[in-house]
Amino acid sequence: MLIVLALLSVATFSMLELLPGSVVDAMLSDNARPEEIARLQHALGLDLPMHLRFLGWLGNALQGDLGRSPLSGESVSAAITHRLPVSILLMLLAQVLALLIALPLGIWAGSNAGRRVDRWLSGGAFGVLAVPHFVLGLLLILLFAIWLRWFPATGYVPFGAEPLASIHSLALPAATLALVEAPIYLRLLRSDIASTLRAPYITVARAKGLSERQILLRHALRPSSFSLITVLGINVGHLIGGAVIIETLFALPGLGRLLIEAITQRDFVTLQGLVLFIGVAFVAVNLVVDAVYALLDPRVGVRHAR
Amino acid sequence: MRPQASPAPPVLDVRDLDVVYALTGGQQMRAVERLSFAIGRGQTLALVGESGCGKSSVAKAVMQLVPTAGGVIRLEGQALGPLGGDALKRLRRRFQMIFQDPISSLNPQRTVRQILEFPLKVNGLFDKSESERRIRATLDIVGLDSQQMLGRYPHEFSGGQCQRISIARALILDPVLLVCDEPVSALDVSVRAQVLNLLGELRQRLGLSMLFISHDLAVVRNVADCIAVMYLGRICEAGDAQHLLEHPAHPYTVALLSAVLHADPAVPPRRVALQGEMPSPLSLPTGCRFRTRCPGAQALCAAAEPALTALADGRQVACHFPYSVARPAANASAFFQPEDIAP
Amino acid sequence: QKRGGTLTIGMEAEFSGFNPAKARIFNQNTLAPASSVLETLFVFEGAQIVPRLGLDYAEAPDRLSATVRLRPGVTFHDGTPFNADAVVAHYAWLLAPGTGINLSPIAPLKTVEKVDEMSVRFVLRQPWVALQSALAAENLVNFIGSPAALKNDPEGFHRKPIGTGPFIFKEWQAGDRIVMERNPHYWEPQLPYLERLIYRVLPDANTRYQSIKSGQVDIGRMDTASHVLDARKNPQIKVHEYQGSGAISWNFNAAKEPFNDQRVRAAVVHAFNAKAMLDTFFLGTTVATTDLFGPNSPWFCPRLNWRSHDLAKARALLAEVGKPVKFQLVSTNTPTGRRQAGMVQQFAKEAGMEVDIRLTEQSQNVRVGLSGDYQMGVWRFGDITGEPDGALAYYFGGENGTPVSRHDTARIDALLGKARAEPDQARRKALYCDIAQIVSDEAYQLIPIRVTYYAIASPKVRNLGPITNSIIRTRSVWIGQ
Amino acid sequence: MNRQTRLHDAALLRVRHLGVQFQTAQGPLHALTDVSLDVERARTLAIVGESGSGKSVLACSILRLLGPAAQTAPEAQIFFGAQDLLRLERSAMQAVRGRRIAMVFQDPMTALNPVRPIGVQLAEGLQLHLRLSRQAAQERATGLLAQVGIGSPERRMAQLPHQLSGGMRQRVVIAMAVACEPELLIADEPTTALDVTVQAEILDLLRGLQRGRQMAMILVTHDLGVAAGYADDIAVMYAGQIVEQAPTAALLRQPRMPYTRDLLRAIARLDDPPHALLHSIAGRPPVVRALAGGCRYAPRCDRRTMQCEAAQPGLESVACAEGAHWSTPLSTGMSAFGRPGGAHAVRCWHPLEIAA
Amino acid sequence: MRAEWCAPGRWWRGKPRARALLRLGLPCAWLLGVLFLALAADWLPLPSPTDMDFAAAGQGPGTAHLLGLDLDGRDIFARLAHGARVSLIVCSVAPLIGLVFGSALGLLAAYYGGVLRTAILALLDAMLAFPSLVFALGLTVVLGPSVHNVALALGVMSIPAFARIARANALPLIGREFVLAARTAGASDWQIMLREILPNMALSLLTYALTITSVMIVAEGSLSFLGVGVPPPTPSWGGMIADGRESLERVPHVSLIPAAAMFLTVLSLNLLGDGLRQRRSPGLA
Ligand SMILES: Nc1ncnc2c1ncn2[C@@H]1O[C@H](COP(=O)(O)OP(=O)(O)OP(=O)(O)O)[C@@H](O)[C@H]1O
Ligand SMILES: Nc1ncnc2c1ncn2[C@@H]1O[C@H](COP(=O)(O)OP(=O)(O)OP(=O)(O)O)[C@@H](O)[C@H]1O
Ligand SMILES: [Mg+2]
Ligand SMILES: [Mg+2]
Repeated sequence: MLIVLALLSVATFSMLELLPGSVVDAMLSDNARPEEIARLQHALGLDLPMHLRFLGWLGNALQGDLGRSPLSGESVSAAITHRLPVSILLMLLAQVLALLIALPLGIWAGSNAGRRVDRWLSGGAFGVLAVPHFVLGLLLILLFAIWLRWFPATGYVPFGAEPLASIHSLALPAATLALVEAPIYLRLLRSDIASTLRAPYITVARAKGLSERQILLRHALRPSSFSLITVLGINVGHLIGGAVIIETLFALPGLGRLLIEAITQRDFVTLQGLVLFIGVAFVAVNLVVDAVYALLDPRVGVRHAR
Repeated sequence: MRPQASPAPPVLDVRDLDVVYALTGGQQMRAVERLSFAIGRGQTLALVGESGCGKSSVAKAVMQLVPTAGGVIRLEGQALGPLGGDALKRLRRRFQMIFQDPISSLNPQRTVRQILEFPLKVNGLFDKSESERRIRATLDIVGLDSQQMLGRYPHEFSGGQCQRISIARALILDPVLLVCDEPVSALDVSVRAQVLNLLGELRQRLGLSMLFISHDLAVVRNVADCIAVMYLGRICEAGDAQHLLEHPAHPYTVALLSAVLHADPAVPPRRVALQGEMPSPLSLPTGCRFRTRCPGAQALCAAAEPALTALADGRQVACHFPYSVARPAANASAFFQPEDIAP
Repeated sequence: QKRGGTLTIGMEAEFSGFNPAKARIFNQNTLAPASSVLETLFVFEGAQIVPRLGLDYAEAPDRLSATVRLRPGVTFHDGTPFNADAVVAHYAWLLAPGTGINLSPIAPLKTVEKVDEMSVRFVLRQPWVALQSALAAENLVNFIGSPAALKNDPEGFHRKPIGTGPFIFKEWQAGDRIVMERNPHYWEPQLPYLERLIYRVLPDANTRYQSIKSGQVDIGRMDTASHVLDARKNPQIKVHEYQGSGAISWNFNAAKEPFNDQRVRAAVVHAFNAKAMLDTFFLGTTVATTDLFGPNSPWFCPRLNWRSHDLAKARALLAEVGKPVKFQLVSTNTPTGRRQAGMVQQFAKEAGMEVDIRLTEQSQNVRVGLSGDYQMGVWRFGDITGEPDGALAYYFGGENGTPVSRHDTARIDALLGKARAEPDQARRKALYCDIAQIVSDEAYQLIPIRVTYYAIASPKVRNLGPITNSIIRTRSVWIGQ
Repeated sequence: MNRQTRLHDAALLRVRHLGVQFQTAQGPLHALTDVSLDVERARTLAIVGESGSGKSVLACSILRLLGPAAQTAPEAQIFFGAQDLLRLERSAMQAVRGRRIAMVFQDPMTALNPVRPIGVQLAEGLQLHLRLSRQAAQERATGLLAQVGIGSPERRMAQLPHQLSGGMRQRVVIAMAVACEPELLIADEPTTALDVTVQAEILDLLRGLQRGRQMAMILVTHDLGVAAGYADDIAVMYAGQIVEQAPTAALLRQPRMPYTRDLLRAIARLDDPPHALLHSIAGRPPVVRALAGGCRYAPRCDRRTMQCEAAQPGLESVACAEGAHWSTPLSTGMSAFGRPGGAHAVRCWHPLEIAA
Repeated sequence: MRAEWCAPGRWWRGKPRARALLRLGLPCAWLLGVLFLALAADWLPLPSPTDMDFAAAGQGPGTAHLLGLDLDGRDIFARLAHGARVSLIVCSVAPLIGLVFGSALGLLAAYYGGVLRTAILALLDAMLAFPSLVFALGLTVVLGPSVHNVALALGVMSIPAFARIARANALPLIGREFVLAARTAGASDWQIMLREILPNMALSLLTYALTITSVMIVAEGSLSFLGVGVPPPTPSWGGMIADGRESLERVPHVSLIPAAAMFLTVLSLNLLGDGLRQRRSPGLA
């Protein structure tokens, strides 16, 4: 885990070194002069050699100080804590929605593998999968925000203030994400259920006289959920770092937007801190996923290909 | 007992073999412990024992597929352990292995011709026309029709045919030693007979030595010259096949024999029931490792582990209270090293 | 009943902060919220300069200084009184050496002295008729913030400016929103009407438009033609527009091949089919340029010989040049930047020139311009509200360093110097028109199309002043039913 | 065993003309053809045959556990008591499964759900069929574990399958099968995956349970040794058909079908001399794609004639080894099984002669 | 012989051939069509994809221009054809990069233990944890936006997924006896990996590559949407959708036609991949 984080921060740092331009460009006025550039660079410590800057940054990061954005003057950790709730809430809503769609349909399709239901569901899943999410989001906005006016097109109401309004404000972006991910979950669950249903112990359960429904829910679902959980874990890990396109489309102040702004403005302090945070979050989520595996599959020593 | 007084060293000579597996979590498991045996030219040694007692581990250690934790393995006098990389690779053609699952041991993506060519290519013996001849000849030996076989894929064949192909693959390199890890366990009775007959024929025709692993005593009886019975990583009894089967001395061997079912209702089952389950190799019982299941276990058994000692008839038994030997062996086995035999 | 209510304004980009030492002083996007919190001494209302924190302006006879009387009874939001000390401190801080603050809008200013408790004197290095106009320009240099706050906590001021304005800055959630609340002690008693202001960052034009349409946002700047057209058809939405002297512009790097040749520059200008772009890109929402300043500006020069689309002339000029012309166009990677670049490419192709396109990010565009690492680049020509001196010096003069187009500035500098000391407005205007003529003749820049600033708002938004310089001003806005 | 009481009972399970075909990518595959057999209370019928001969399909089709790719011949009947299982409603079939007919599968490694404690899996059937409370079911399950010879059953209840050895797992599977005291137990190769020593224990266990409960049992195996030791009657299957069936002693001592004889000869015996040449059967069993044709064993049979290749023999009763005892062909209805001395039926045009 | 075989209550529904044709034939036909357009775009009598007809900008589908003109008056059909080339390059090069490097890493991590495996797994985890968009943006900014750099960025991003699949497929194969057999024949690690293991996982990897291909087309669109896709005037489907979306209500066809093309292509690829997965011959592991 530590190796992963170390690799991550070195990778970020060196990638940022390669990016042309620096935050100074974004800070300075249009008619800045070379002396000003030099002065600002010095003030920000950008003229130090790379390894010194990296070590300095690392030292601070280890003490929990991710630095302060030279642009907005906001400390990176504050920026992250401001935006994290949005990303997390969006992620949670989207995953819950996606699972609400994918679980029943996946079970249904998986237990009817090869039949008409399955073919239609799979076809439908592929159909949804084939729509790029920016198009999907746009269609949802047109339909639900402009024509039907059921949900707001953009914006975010903080959860702490009004939980319901907050969820309402995130409904469309969450639905877009969910629609993008549900087909993937559905396909995974479908094929795992279908193959689990071929396992001998399912025949044993049938021979015991259990009904198909009992078999599906008691015997087949749990052993079939591993790939789903792996992918769910990866998605959750990624979404904690924000859903860039969805956040852009729906103007949500999540980490994804912070990320993309930090890149375009060459705000390397923020970017570096953010990538590190996302890496830690990803690793943490995967630890949780491992724990969930252990819960679902108590066999010791069984390692799932993560 | 002396080995048959011949100057040539035994084909395979295993001394004090230890195989240790590192388990996840830093634990170590001794799958094979201080195991010694030797196989002379043209001779077949059968290794029998319960599932998980370490038979395959021995085979793999002999084949240098798992690292050995101790002991020496000599092939025709040459120690394999110290040989590294290329030297070992060159020597590999002298000993070959046949696996239990005939289908799984053939690469499903390769034709029979590719499967048989591969060992030649790897060993730099490949030569277009010569190899073709050799492949056909080998297929002939294992009783397959080369005309029809060569271009086809393994999944088009039955289990027996697949097992013949894998025997052919082993034979194509002209080995002196064939290690067979349960080569017939996965086969049907009718096919099993074909393969056993084939192995017997090869032994006679090519003078092959074999390490034959099985848990089926009837099969072992058919192929083996001598037998080593393993229990939990150690040999508990070893000796001449016929003698051992007729007059088992170790209670475990007795139990094993009594469990054989006869396809003849006239033979009454005379089972010696073993108690309990095989203990975990990770936490062996004190003293004799068989005592937890032994019907005749006594206080001494829990206190001291019996050494593998030779009985009067030349058989070796690791038991404090072996069954009495009814009559002396006519031709006592001589494949066990003198060192192992207590005076 | 005008009082009360919340106004939500959709902004085009994240704010860059409010401390002039750390931020871009001209960033319109930042200036909009700044103008609700901070105030200048004077301000333009249309073309008229009106007093704000200053009461009146008296120029000394030698025109080397001017005295400004200050508005009494004003306090900053943090309680600091607004007086001569505050103004002097503000300018002393700005003018101190080594701050790195971009002082070009007030370049001729030497010092500011306290005359008495409520008046200050601006001392100049050279006669400058445009001083009052310069002080009335809304930019971070002229906004007077609480000197105590600026000095004690410049970082805090950057994130949370403290001024005298109608609204008190509450918080800035980077990348999301700025929230302000009514200043109950504002010096103009009935103002402001609004209780609360929210500036939301909605960079994606489409998202911004949809937010206005669906009512999450009350007002926002829009410049995408299709949105403006759509909004015009929509009875739920009101379209506010203002046309000043702002223009779409591209500049040529006169220091590099092939644009060191005036004929090539002129050829590109003539190749540019403004009508086509107006029809397809702007869909008739704006007009072509006929001079530098625009028909609504007091500086409009009606009799200028302004280069415009003339394919024959472009081809003739290219024939004269004799060799094939090929160049790279640097554009921003926004949808607008990409589309416009594609069109320029097409225009050049029609005239027989070959163009390839390099896209950069918006923030890099400045660096590209400054470093001179380009042949033709996207620039912009801002709205000139008052005296054009500062803007012209910046775009075409050489006194504050080489202009981006890197042309020979001698003639223009001379004219600018003359105009600066010329008190008569009509004659000044003639001088500026001369400059405009030179710009067109020499084709330093391609300035083909005026910008019309649009704001799209819910009809509830009342009393919105002109959106000069694309700033939505909130001081006197109220929300109707 | 009391043969007198059974004498007049109708057989518990009567399978008639059972045919099963699979739709495969290469076309239909006839896994079973015209299989008829009877199983009586408290008796064990062993079904032996080579791999792929249709033993498992037969076992599964009794409980209707074959997947959707399988189709049953329309004229097939499987009478269990008075019910035709093939024509039962789904829910009625579910009530039969596990309650009246139970099954033990070949591989104890895969027959248990790897992620559920064995106690739960054991109690499941009890709760379902006997409507026991959770508590009662758990207690009953613990008792069952003890009955099948698992030490400290309370502790084992909470364990997962992977924590048990193969032999123990098979015991759990057996406990699961006999939990609701079924009338018929179908054991599909219950010991093939196990060790020799364990195999005998498991078979003994099964026999003990069967006797205790007067269960009928179908023991599917490919090991004639197992059949010899534990079955009352044996049916030999070849390529989807029953080719010979008889009481154990009669069949093993005096096989009438050449295939059975060849099979018996191919077995290595402990009392054979070392390196003895075993009899092997050349060729391999056919994959039955079409129903027409002659005797399915004909291509490998050393006694084949023109007739064998032309027409298929029916399963006819023949003289029993112990005494000449003729009976009506099975296909006409009444069972000839269970009589003293038993009946011997064989599907062969030229049955082997009875040795003198 | 017997005519009606059936399970009680169930009748066989007839040959699945027609349905298979529909499921595999149509996608194949569409993909071949797209491929043909992309390859032959230069030689077909199509209008130039970059020439702007300002007078007719935004014209809907009609006889003069089959699929209409875009906002700048460029022929949409011609742009689709040329844009297919970008999509084609991106969706063939990117999975190829992922396939080659991902399988290599996955195979190595499965085959070898110890430090190498730990290192590879850490590297893959780090790649997975690195926000993919930052990477794509960074790469296209550093190397400049071009078709090849977009493909490179997307390809590198797909490496971890391929590596996982490769490892998951290789792990059981490595324990298979034919691998041991090759070892006993004296084969080197390389020979075993390349000759014995790789061919046996090829099918699953290729099937996955087909699925990933469709993901790549969409991903290219997303990059265009964020402004770091292929630079103008080269048309790309994602760019075309993004360009037209502001005028979605005014001239919907400008965005919807390329969106439909992308939809059909992605759908076809998915259906094809699914079809292949199901058709796997039973003899192959
Ligand atoms: N790679 C390995 N890592 C850890 N433990 C192993 C490994 N291979 C085998 N073992 C363990 O070593 C012991 C001996 O295994 P081995 O395969 O040699 O037994 P066997 O006698 O061949 O059994 P079987 O009859 O089931 O094939 C077993 O307990 C097994 O679990
Ligand atoms: N689901 C299925 N689809 C297609 N064919 C099947 C299916 N199940 C079984 N078969 C075929 O039916 C025939 C009989 O199979 P069955 O499993 O009954 O054999 P078996 O006698 O139990 O063999 P084994 O000893 O290997 O278990 C075989 O040819 C097999 O290929
Ligand atoms: Mg083994
Ligand atoms: Mg079976």
